Amino acid sequence: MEKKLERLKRSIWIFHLNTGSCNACDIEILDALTPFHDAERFGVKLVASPRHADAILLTGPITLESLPKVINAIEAAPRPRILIALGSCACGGGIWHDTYSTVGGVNSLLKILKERGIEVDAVYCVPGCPIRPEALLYAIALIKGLVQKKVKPEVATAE
Amino acid sequence: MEDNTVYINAPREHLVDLASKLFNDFTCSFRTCIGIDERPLNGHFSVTHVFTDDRNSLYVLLKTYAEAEAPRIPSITNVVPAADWCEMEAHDLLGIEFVGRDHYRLVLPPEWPEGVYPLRKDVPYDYRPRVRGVSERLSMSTELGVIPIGPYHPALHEPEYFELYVEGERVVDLKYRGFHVHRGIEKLAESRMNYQQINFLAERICGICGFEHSTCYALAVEKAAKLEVPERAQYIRSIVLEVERIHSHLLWLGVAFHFVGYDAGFMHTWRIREKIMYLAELLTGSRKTYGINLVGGVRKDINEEKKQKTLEVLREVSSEFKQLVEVAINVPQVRRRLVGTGTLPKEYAVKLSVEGPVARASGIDKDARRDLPYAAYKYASFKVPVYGEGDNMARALVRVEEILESISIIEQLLDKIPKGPIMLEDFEIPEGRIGVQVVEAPRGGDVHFVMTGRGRPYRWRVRAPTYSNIPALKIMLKDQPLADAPLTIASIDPCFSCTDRVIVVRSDGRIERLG
Amino acid sequence: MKRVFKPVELIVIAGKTGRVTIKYPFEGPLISQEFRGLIVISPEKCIGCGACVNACPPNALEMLESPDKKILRYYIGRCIFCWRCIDVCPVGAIKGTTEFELATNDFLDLYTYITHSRAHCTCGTGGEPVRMRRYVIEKAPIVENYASKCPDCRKKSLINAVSLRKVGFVGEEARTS
Amino acid sequence: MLCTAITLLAGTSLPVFLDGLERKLKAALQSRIGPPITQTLYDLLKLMIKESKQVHTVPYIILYFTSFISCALTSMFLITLYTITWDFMLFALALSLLMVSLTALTLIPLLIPNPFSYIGGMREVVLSLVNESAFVASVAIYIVSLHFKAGFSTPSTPHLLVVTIPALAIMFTSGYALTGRPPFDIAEAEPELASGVLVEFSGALLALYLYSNLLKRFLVKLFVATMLVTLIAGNGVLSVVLTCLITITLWILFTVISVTLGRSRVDLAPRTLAKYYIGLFIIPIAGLVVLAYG
Repeated sequence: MEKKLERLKRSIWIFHLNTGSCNACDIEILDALTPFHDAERFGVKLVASPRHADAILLTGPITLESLPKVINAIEAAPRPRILIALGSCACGGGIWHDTYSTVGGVNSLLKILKERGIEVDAVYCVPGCPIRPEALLYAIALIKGLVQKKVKPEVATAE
Repeated sequence: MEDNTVYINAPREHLVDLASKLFNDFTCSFRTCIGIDERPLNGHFSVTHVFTDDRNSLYVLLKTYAEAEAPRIPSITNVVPAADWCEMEAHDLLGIEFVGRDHYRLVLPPEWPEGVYPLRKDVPYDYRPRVRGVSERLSMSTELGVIPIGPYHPALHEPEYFELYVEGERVVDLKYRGFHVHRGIEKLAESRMNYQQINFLAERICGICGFEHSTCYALAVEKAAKLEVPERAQYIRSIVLEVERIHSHLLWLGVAFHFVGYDAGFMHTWRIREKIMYLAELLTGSRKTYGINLVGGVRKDINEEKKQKTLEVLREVSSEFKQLVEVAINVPQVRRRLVGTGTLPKEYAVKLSVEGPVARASGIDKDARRDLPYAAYKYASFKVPVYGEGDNMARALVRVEEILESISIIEQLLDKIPKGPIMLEDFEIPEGRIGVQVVEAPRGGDVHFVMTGRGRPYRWRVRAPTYSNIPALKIMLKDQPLADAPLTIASIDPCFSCTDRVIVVRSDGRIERLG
Repeated sequence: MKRVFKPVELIVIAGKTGRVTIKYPFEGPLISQEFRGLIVISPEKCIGCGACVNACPPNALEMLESPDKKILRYYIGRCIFCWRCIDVCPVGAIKGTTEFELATNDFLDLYTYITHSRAHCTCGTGGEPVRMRRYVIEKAPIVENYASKCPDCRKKSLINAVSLRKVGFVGEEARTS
Repeated sequence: MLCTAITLLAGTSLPVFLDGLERKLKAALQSRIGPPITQTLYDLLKLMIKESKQVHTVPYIILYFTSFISCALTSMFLITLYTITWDFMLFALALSLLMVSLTALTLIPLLIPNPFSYIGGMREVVLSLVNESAFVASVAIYIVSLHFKAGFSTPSTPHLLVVTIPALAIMFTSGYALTGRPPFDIAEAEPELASGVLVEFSGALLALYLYSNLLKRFLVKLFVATMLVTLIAGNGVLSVVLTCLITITLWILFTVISVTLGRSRVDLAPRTLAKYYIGLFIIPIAGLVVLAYG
């Protein structure tokens, strides 16, 4: 599977799932394809069917309503498949993290996927509210190994 | 009767007559209705119908009380068809029964337990309905007659579900099942947040018209608390609102071109739009104009340098945009697929009291910016484009003209923006006041109703324009070629994340292969 | 006839604009200085008062309590970058940046912790962070002998002080404090 | 033998890179950089290693694919041979093979149990019925117009005006339509179809389908180019090279056209095309009749 992931670096076809986001991230995804940013440089292509997808973009805190569809979509994507959580909603539930109709971010989704025995080969997380198009490009560059990741856990002690 | 709002306490037996008089005789436009659980206050439920008299710029609130146990209120759907959805919403969420109409589940899942009404105050904030992990699937036989669009579908960027019943290539009927994007906003606001935090929540109702929502909320609260917001803040609000309108309409045009397969048009429209996005970031610090609105003012000021930059960008955009539109509109396929498709006749438009460009394209001359002036619009002069055809082309042209109008509005406002503070210093918000505000979002009138409480609103009701535009789709799509369906659905510029604040509806019968 | 050849003008437009693409990440992004990006909390300045925690709409900033520690946790993966915390921070410990390159393949990268040790009350129960106490004292020196106590002890000593003045009786607690 | 190898090699590899070129060109016209010219190759290679979700009709689909590719390659080989020897029989064979292969490709989506794929497939059939017939007819008329006097000869002016030019015009349009570019990419690109005919394919199957489409595009253009070269009917090798060059130019030309247009609607496209064809066919046929018996 590792070797196969290597092959994905050349061309990444993305399938976009709005799991209850406010649209901002979804629009920025489209924006990343337009002339100023042009994600196609990296061989990125937005596909209409999960059957063609290499990477699945999740935007939104994953509402209870969309949960089954999301699971289906991920299951429908052929392996190797990458999961990219876009925006603060998808990463940590964002402002909705504790409302009654969301599962609160991709972490809980991953748990459910594990229960169902659906494997995902890599998971990336792109914070931002909304994400800039560049943030998506940066994530793709990260997948392609063009850049190093910047964030790291920090534990500081004040007295 | 307060400044521009008329409060009428309508007894139950006269409600229908009053509503029909307002709607049919005085031709007020119906905005929404709000069910409130006032038992902690006065031991009653209440339903408030919001009308606006656009010619005299008046808000008319019809308030009717119902007993705490078995609340019943006469339905006005027979005289005001547009009230259908919001009555059902009140029925689902507060258990208010509307006499004289058939009840059906609109927003609650079919398997939601009977007698549990989430927006009642005695229902705990963290009440969770049972999660069903699997969704139903269509059998092969029905698939061929029914074309499911959504929930995850290239024709929609949001999870919504349309069932198009087709004969060959013609659509004969449409079924809409929505409310996937429900995130429990109203309950969240009424139980966790405080007045200032809700601004940031309101923005995130929708990523395109977010600033409209937060402005609408802030204005409603300010109206309820009778706050005098500094002029400069109001100007800045209007300016950002118009910036948002421009980028939203450009976005729509781009997507429309994409749907008719004119990808070059899509790319170039969005190339122009990118400049506006940069502008939005310059003015608000976020590409989606998030995070500068607060109750009592705004957080970011516009200095001279920014002002110059803005004017310069706007000049470029307007010239480039005119040139591009002239080219794009003349592409034969674009013409053939926009002209005469998805027509919405005026009488239906009036009956459903649709909003925004959809209404203006069907010959209804209404625009909250002019009719119910708010923020700083009374200082700007602009014309409201109105077309009679009611087809997709008309809707597109309305938006094109509005972009140019918005540009001129911004230039006017920047020209005469007054000096002064941008934020009200210290103020408190009294309890039990009511504020209702309509803001003209890119998609139409945005209605926020706030009833103030201690530290947070007692009741906060949001009605997004798409909410009243979706029922019109049935008429637009009937007997249209299937190939035009996505374009027509898109032509109301649906914003489902706005519409679905309420409660999850389970939508069945989607094709599992689509994911 | 003119209309028929109008679409071809697209090529003219394209030619006029040329290539607008920015070669990010090899070039700088299309960003203005106004952009609200990642916030940076300086452990040197933070006094652990929790004002930011109260203001934060999505609870990205949280205060984790333990008997002798108060830990301020910042979870980037939930932050909406509204910068309200910067507005409310009394000591200006939070700085805003234009940083947006936060993509990662490990969720643990998104947490930032700032640990504050509590200043214990004489009665032994945990109190507010050491720094916060110092801050309060230098802002309002009068309360010095009260600031070092937990709320209950504060109440008690107050009562005692009052009763002392009233009936001249000095209670146990008053002497011990 | 060498000739065979070269043709097949060029014929199988060229389409991939030409598609890369097309994408680059599109990007340039949309004022962006676009993918590297080898992108299509990368995509296909990646798809080969992807897991492919099976549909139960896969065996038949494979069968159709093999039949298509074999027919296509053979026809390609024959047509090249024809440009060297100018033997009319070869040409006739190549043409018939082309038609067979196109039909095979058109029918594949109908094998897939999915409404989107089905609708897309039906649309494809509707379109290709109109276009294939027009293509064959125009080619036939064109050849006849050249064969009018015994042996190949550049036709006299009346021929050129009345018969050859209209026939060429039809050939171009139908050829363009057969390559499934906007405004005729109805089968897969319409948004409500969720990438219609492709919806169910994944992994290697998808790669196969995409590649077959590229091959088809190349083949059709090759035919049009050959027809043009036939006008000169020069010596073998030269004309082969010439054909290749013309094919590439055609590819670029078609790309530019496709960028400036939108997508037609499924019920409009065949109607418009049919009108156009009938209108144009009357001229050469009438012309032939007149020139024959007048």
